[in-house]
Amino acid sequence: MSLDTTDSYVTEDGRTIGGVVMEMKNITLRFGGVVAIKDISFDIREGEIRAIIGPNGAGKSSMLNVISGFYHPQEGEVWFHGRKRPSMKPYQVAAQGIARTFQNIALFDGMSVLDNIMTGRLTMMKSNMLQQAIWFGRAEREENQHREQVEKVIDFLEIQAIRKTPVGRLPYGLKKRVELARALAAEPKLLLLDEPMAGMNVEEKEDMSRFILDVNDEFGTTIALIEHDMGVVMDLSDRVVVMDYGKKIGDGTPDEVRNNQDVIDAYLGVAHD
Amino acid sequence: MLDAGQTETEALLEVNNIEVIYNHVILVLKGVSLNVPKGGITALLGGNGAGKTTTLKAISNLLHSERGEVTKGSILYRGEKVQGLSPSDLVQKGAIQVMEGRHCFEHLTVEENLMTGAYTRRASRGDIDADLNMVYDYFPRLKERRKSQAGYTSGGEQQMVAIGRALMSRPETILLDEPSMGLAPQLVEQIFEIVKSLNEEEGYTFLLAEQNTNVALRFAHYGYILESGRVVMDGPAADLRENPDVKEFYLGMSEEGRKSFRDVRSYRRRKRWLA
Amino acid sequence: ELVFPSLSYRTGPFAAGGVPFADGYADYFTLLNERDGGIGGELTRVPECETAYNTEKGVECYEATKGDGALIYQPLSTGITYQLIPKVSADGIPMHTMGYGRTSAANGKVFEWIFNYPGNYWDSASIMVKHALDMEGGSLEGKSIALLYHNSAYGKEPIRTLEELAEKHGYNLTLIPVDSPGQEQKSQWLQIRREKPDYVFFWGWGVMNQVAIQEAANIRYPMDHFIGVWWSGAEPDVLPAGDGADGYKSTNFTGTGTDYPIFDDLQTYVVDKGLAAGDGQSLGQVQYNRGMYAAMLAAEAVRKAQEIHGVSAINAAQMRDGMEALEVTAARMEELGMPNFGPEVNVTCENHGGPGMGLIQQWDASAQKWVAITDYIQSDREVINELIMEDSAAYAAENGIEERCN
Amino acid sequence: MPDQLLYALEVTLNGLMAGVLYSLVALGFVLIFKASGIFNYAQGVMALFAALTLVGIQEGQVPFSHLINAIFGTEIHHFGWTVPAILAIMLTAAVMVVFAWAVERFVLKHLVNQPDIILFMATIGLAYFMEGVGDLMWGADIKKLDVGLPQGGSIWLEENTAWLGGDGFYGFFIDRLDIVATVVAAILVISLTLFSQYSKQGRALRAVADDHQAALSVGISLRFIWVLVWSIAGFVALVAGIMWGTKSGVQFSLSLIALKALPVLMLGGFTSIPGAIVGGLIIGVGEKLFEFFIGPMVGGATENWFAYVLALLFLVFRPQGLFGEKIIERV
Amino acid sequence: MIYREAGDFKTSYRKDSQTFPLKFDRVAYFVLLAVAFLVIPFIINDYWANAVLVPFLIYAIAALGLNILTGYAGQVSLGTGGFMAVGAYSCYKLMTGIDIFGVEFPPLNIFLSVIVSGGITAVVGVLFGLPSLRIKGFYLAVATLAAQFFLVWLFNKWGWAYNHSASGQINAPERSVFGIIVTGPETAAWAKYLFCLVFVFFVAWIARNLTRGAAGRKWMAIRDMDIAAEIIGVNPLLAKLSAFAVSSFFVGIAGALFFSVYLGAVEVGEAFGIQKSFLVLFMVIIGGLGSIFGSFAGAAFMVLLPVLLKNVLVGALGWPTDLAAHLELVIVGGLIIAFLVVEPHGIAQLWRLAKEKLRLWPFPH
Ligand SMILES: Nc1ncnc2c1ncn2[C@@H]1O[C@H](COP(=O)(O)OP(=O)(O)OP(=O)(O)O)[C@@H](O)[C@H]1O
Ligand SMILES: Nc1ncnc2c1ncn2[C@@H]1O[C@H](COP(=O)(O)OP(=O)(O)OP(=O)(O)O)[C@@H](O)[C@H]1O
Ligand SMILES: [Mg+2]
Ligand SMILES: [Mg+2]
Repeated sequence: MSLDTTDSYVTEDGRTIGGVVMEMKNITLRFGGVVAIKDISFDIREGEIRAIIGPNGAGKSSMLNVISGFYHPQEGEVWFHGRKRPSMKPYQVAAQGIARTFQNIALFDGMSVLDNIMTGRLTMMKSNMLQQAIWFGRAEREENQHREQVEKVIDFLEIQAIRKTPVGRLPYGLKKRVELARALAAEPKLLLLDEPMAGMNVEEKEDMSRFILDVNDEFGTTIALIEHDMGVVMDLSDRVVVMDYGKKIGDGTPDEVRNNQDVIDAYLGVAHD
Repeated sequence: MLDAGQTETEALLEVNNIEVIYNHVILVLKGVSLNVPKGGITALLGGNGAGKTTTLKAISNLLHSERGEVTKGSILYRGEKVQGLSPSDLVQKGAIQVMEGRHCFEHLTVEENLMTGAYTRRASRGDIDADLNMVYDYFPRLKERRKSQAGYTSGGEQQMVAIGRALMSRPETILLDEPSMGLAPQLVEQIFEIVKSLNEEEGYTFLLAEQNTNVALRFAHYGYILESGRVVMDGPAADLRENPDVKEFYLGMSEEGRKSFRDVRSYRRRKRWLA
Repeated sequence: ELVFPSLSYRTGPFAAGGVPFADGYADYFTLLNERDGGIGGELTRVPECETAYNTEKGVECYEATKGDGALIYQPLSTGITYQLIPKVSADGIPMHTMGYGRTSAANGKVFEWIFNYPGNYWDSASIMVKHALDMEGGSLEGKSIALLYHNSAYGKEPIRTLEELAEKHGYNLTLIPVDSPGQEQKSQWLQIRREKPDYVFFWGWGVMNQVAIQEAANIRYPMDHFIGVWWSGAEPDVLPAGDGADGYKSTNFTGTGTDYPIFDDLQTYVVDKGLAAGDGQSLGQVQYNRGMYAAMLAAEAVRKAQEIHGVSAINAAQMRDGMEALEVTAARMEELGMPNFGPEVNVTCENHGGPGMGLIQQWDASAQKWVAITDYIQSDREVINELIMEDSAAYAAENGIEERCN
Repeated sequence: MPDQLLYALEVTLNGLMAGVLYSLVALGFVLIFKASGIFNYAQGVMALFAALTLVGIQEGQVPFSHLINAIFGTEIHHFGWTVPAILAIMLTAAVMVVFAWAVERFVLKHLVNQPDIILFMATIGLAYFMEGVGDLMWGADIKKLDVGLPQGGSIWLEENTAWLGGDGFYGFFIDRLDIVATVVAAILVISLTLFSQYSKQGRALRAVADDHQAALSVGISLRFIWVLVWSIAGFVALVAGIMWGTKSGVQFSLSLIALKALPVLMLGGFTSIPGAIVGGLIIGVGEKLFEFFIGPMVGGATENWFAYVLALLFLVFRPQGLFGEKIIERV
Repeated sequence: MIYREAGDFKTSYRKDSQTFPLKFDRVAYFVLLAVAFLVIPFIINDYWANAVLVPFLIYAIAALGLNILTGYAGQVSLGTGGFMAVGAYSCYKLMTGIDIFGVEFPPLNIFLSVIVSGGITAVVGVLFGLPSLRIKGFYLAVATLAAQFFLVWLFNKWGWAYNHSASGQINAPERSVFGIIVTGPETAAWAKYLFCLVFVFFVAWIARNLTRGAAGRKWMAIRDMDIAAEIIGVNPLLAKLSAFAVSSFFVGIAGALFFSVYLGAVEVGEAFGIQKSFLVLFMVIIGGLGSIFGSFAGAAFMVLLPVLLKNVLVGALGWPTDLAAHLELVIVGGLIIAFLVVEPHGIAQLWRLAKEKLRLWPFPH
C-alpha cells in the first residue's frame, strides 16, 4: 500500500481524514526470549485519532517505541509518508515531525515547566553555538520567537500559572499535561500519546480530551493514542487497534472493536457501553 | 465487613490536622484530618496536586526522604505516633505503602521484587512460597515474566509487581496510592476485587488514594475528598456517590448520565469545587 | 627580631620527612634564643606555615609570611621552589634550597637570590658515581647502573648528570621511572631482577622509598649496591622494611645521630624545658639533623650579615649579602658544637652552590641507625659546573637576566 | 624455554598477584555500591584508617595523644603495652563497626534518596574527615605494620623453577605476601558472593541500591543494611590495609590505593563481587605486561594511566563492565 | 518585605528572560561589578591577590567549566586537572613560540595565548568526551580519570611540551597587555587580578548565555533523562560533545591562567594532579550543580575556607600547624558533609530558598 489520497473521507463531526501517513508492516520485535510484538501490521491515516489498546504487557508501548525509533524491530518495515523508513536514530525521527509523550513520565526534572516545553522546539532552533554564546542578535531573537509559540501552547493547555515551577514539584496529573505541552511545542505532524490520562480523575480527563481533540481539529495533527480508559478511547478515536500478547486481535472503528468477541475475551471483559 | 458510616469503631489510623511543608517553604497540606477504621476501606479522593500522595507519605513516614516534613498535627497508628517510627518499623507493625508510580527495583527480577516484600517477615520458606503463588494467582502475567528484570517489564506489569510486593508482607493495613493507574480495565476491576476480598476475608484495612473515583467509591466504605491540601468533604461512600458535585466532577456524570468525552469540547468547566 | 618562616609539611603524603625537618629547624633557633639570647643579641622567631607539600598552599604561605620581615625561605619542595624563584627574586628575599630545588641556581651570576649550598642533586648523583667507582676499584667501565626515579621534575634531575658521567666513566645507564605515588613497583623490580644492574641508584620520595627498599629486599638485591639520594635515606624510609633494609646506602650532607655536643645543649635548653617543636623523639634522625643544619647555616649567614652591615636587626637584602659571604669552616662547626657535622661551606657571588660535597651513609638494621661510611666526598665539579652553566644560561636568556658578579 | 617467554610468564604471574591486591580494595567499593548505589570514595582512606588503628592498638599508642599533649601540656604517648596481632585485628574490626554505625547515623541517614553524585561527594567529604581524624588519632609518621605475614620472594619457587631458563635465570619470583593476599582474597570473594547471592540480606542490598524510597516502603531498614554493609566494607578495608601496609608501611599514601582500585571496578563492573577479582587480575597482568614490553618504548611509568585506558576501552564495548548489572535504558 | 517580585512586571519575553529579572538583583549585580572592576584593583595587595582573589577567580572559571559539563550536561568528570594541564602547557607553548615541523610561530600575545589554549583544550576535551556516548554515570566519571592520568603522564614525558627544560617544569616568561605586565614575577597584584577578572567576566557571560538558550536546554535534557531527550529530538552525541567542548574551553582557560598568571611556574603532576579534579568538582557541588552563581559560591567557599581556618586556628588560636592542618581536614570534610546534609543542591539552592523565604517574610509560608 502506498499513500492513497483518494481514500480520504469525512467523519461524522466533519473532520477530514486523509490518506495513510504511517504504515507498520509485519513488525516483529523480540527481547531475548520475549516476543513483545508479533507480526503486526496497521496504518495511521492523516488527521485521524488512532487508538492502540490491549491488556498490560501486550506490546503497545513497544509499538510506540518502534515508531519513534527507540526500538528497532527484528522484522518488518515502517513506512512513513509513502516511503520506507530506513533505520533511524530517535532524534532523526523526531526531526521528521513525530513527537510523543511517555507512559512513565519523562520530563526533565531539573528544569522549569517553561524550559521543558521549550525543549520541544529544539529541533527547530537554528542558531549556532557561537551565536548563542554572544546571545544578542540572532539567538535572542530566535529564543523570543520560539518563546512566543510556546506561550501559545501554554495558554492552550491552561498551565500559565506553573510556567516557572520546577517540574519535579508538580503533581502527577500536571506533569502529564506538561509533557503534552512539550510534545505539542514541537508542532508535530504525528503525535504519539502513551496513556496520557493515567492517574487523572474524570474532570481532568475531560480537560485532556478537550486538548487532544482541539489539537487534532485545529492543527490537523494525526494522533496515535494508548489508553486504558475505554470511555475515552471509544469516544475520542476514529479507529482502534487491539493488541494482545504482541499480536493484533482487532482493528476497526470503536463500534467494531467493542463488539469483537476476541477483544471482549482478551481485554474488555464485558461488552463496554 | 464494615458498613458505611460505622467510622466510630476503633480507629486504626488517625491523622489529626497535619500540615506538611516541602523544602521548608512549600506548604502542601493545610490541616488534614482522617480517620481510618480497622477493617475498613477508606478512599482518599481529589484532583491532581490535592495532596493525596503527600498524605500517604506522611503516614508511612516517607516524606523525610523527599525533604518534606510534618510541621503540625499528629498521626497515630494504633494510638502510637508514627513520626517516631521508621518506615520499616511501620511495616513490621503491619502498615505498608504501595507507592505511586510503581517504584520497582529495576535490576531485580519480578520474583525477587516480590520476595523483597517478605523481607520483614519471619515466616517459613513454605509460607512465603504459598504467598508467592497467591500473588501469581492474582496476576498470572507476573508468573510469565517472573525471571525478567523489573526494569524491562511494561508499565502495568510493574504496577502489578508493586501491589504484589506489598501483599507479600502480609500486612494489616495497606496504603494504596493510585493502584489502578495504567492498568487495563478488567485488571482494575480485579484489583478492587482483590482489595475487597482481602478486606472481607482477611480483615485487611485499606487506605486508598484514587483518581478513578468511580471504582473507588464503589468499593470503599468511607471517602474523603481533598482539594488543595484540605479535606473539603467526607462521608460514607454511598453518600458521596450521590452527591451532585461529586457526580459532576469526579464521576463525570451530569444529570443526563455519562457525557461523551467528545462533547466536553463545547463544554467549559463551570467552576471549581463548590463545597 | 629575626624572622625565619618555616614552610613545613607536617601533613600529607610526605609528612614523615617533613615533621622532623621542621622540628630540627625550629629547635635550633629556639636553642639560640634560650642559650645565647638570639643571634647577635637579636631574638629569632620561626613562624610556621603548613604547606602539605602543595604548591598553592606554599604560595599562600609565602604571601602570608613575607610581609612579616622574613629573612630567608626554605620551601622544602621542588615544586614550591620553582614557584618562588621568580617571586623571591622580585621581592628581594633570599631563598635557600639545601640539596633540592633548581640545581642551576648554584650559579650566583644568574640567580641572585637563590642559594643551594652545600650540594645539589647533581652533586649527589656524582657522589653516588664516585662511591661506585670506589667500590669497583676505580673503574665502572662496562658496568651497568639503573636509575630508579620518581617520575617528576625532582626525579628527573639527575638524568643529565648521570648520562654525562656515563660517557666519562663508560657505564650503561638504564632509566626506570616510577609514577607518583609509587605504591606498586613490581614491574620495575622485576626488570631490575632480570637485568641485574650492578648498581641501582635511587631517586625516590614519599611512599616510593619504603616500597622500593622493601622490593629490593624481596628480590634480594645486594643492598650495598642500592644507593639512594639524600631524600631517600632517612629512618622512615628504611624502617618499614625491617631487616631487609640492612646495608642500604644513601648520600647525605650532614652527620647523623646525636653524638655531637650540640645535642646536649638542645636537650638542656630546649627539650627539657618543654620547648621542643616535636615530641623530642626525633633528635638525631636524618631529617631532624638536616633541619638543624639548615637553621645553623641560616644563623651563620645572619652573623655574617650583621658583621658586614654592622646592624643586628638585618633585613632580607642584608641577609642575602651575608649568605653570599658565608664561610663555615671546620673550626667554626667545632665551636658550634657540631664538629664535622657538615662539609665546609664557602659561598661566593658566583658560586651559590657551595662545595658540592656529601657523604655516603649506610643503614644498620640491627642498631636501627644510619652510619656514615665515607668522609665528605667532592662531586665531579668539572662535569657539573658545565651543566649548571648551560642550564642557567638558558634560564637567563629566557628571562632576560643580566649576569652579575663581573 | 626462551628467556623472553619466561620473563613474560614471570611478569604475568606477578601481575596476577598485584591484581589480587587491587581487588582487595575494589571489593570494598563493590559491596557498598551494590548495597546503596553509593560510590564510596572513602574506601581507600578506610583502609588507611583501619591500618593506622591496627598499628596503634598493637603498639599501645594513646589515641589523640598529640592533641591531648598540645591542649593539656602533658607528655603521654604510649600505654606501655603491646597487644597481640590477632586481638588487635579484632579490636580494629570492632572500631570499623563503630565507624560504620557513625557513618549511617551522621551521614547516610540524612541523604536518603539523594542523587548519586551527592552521595559520592559526601563520601569524599568523609575521606577528608577520616584522614584528618586518623592523623589526629595516631599521628602522621610512617608506621611499620607487622602482623606476622611472611614477606619476600619465595625461595622455594625460585629454586624449583631455576632450571627452566638459561644461565641468567634465577627462577620465578613471587612475593610470599602476595600468595597470602591471594588466599585471603579468594576466601573473601567466595564468602561475600555467597552472602549476596543467597541470603535475604543480599537481595535487600540490591533493592536498596535500586531505589531507597521503595526499599523503605517495603520495610527494609536502610539503617541496618547500611551499618551491615559498611561494617563488612570496613573489614575488607582492614584486610586491604594489612596487606598494603605490610608492603609499604602505614602512612597517608595508603589511601591512594583507591585510585588503583577504580579501573578494576570499572572493568569488573561496579556491582559484581567476582568482577572485582577478574577485573583486578586483568588490570594487574595488563599493566605489568604493558609496562614491561611497551613501557620502555614510551618512556615508562605507564602504570598509572594504562589501567584506566584499558578499562575505558573495555567499557566502550561493555558499558557496564564485564560482570556489572546491565544499565537499564527504557522509557 | 525585604525582597519581592510583586510589582515587577514584565511586558516582553525579552525582559522576562533576562538574567536578573528582579530589579533588586540587577542593582546588586551592577554594584558588585563596579566594586570588582573599579574599587578592588585600588586596594588589593599581594597577599589578597595571590592567596585569595586570583585563585578564586581562576577556580571560578574552572568551576564554571565543570559545571557546564557536570551540572548542566550531567556528565561527571574527574579529568579537570588533566584538562587544566592542557590549557597550561598550550599557553606555555604559545607564549614562548612554537616550532611545528620546522614552521616557527612567534610568541603569541598573552591574551590570545590564553584564549587559544582554551580552544586547544576544547579539542582535547572532545576527544576524551567521545566515549561518553556509551559510558554513563560513575563509569564515565572513572573513565575520565583516564584522561587525567594520561595527560599528566604525557606532559611529564613529552619534552617538546616543556621545551625540554632540564626538570620538566615550565616557567611563565614576562608578558604584557597594553604595556601592563600580567605574567612573570614583576606583575603587580592589581594587574593579575584585573587580567583574570576580565576573563571571568566574559566566561561567566558566555556560560550564562549558553545555558539559558537552546544549548543549555539540550544539555539539561540529556542530564535529566538522556533517552527521553533523544526521543524528543536532541542528538546526544552533539549535545554531549558540545558540553565537553565548552567545558574544556573554560577549563583550559583556567589552566592557562593558573599557570601563567597565578603560579608562574608549574610541574604537571603537582599542579594538575587528581586532587585538582576533586577540588573543582567539590566547588561545583558545594556551590550548586547547574548554577552559574553556584560556581562562584563554590569556588569562593573552597578557596576561602582553608585560608580562613588556617588563619583562625594558627593565627588567632596559636595552635601548632600540624594539629591545625589535621583539624582543618576534619573540619573541611565535616563541613562538606554537613553542607550536603543540609542542602544537597548547594549554596545556590540555599540562596534560592533564602530568597523564597525573604519573599514571604515575615510570614513563614
Ligand atoms: N527493553 C525490553 N526488554 C525486555 N523486555 C521488554 C522490553 N520492553 C518491553 N518488554 C516486554 O515486552 C512486553 C510488552 O511491553 P510494553 O511495554 O510494550 O507493554 P504495554 O502494552 O505498553 O503494557 P502496559 O499497558 O502495561 O503499559 C512486556 O512483557 C515487557 O516486559
Ligand atoms: N517533593 C516535593 N517538593 C515540592 N513540592 C511537592 C513535592 N511533592 C509534591 N509537591 C507538591 O505538593 C502538592 C501535592 O502533591 P501530591 O503529589 O501529594 O498530590 P496528589 O494529590 O497525589 O496528586 P496526583 O493525583 O497528581 O498524584 C502538589 O502541588 C505538588 O506540587
Ligand atoms: Mg505501556
Ligand atoms: Mg499522587
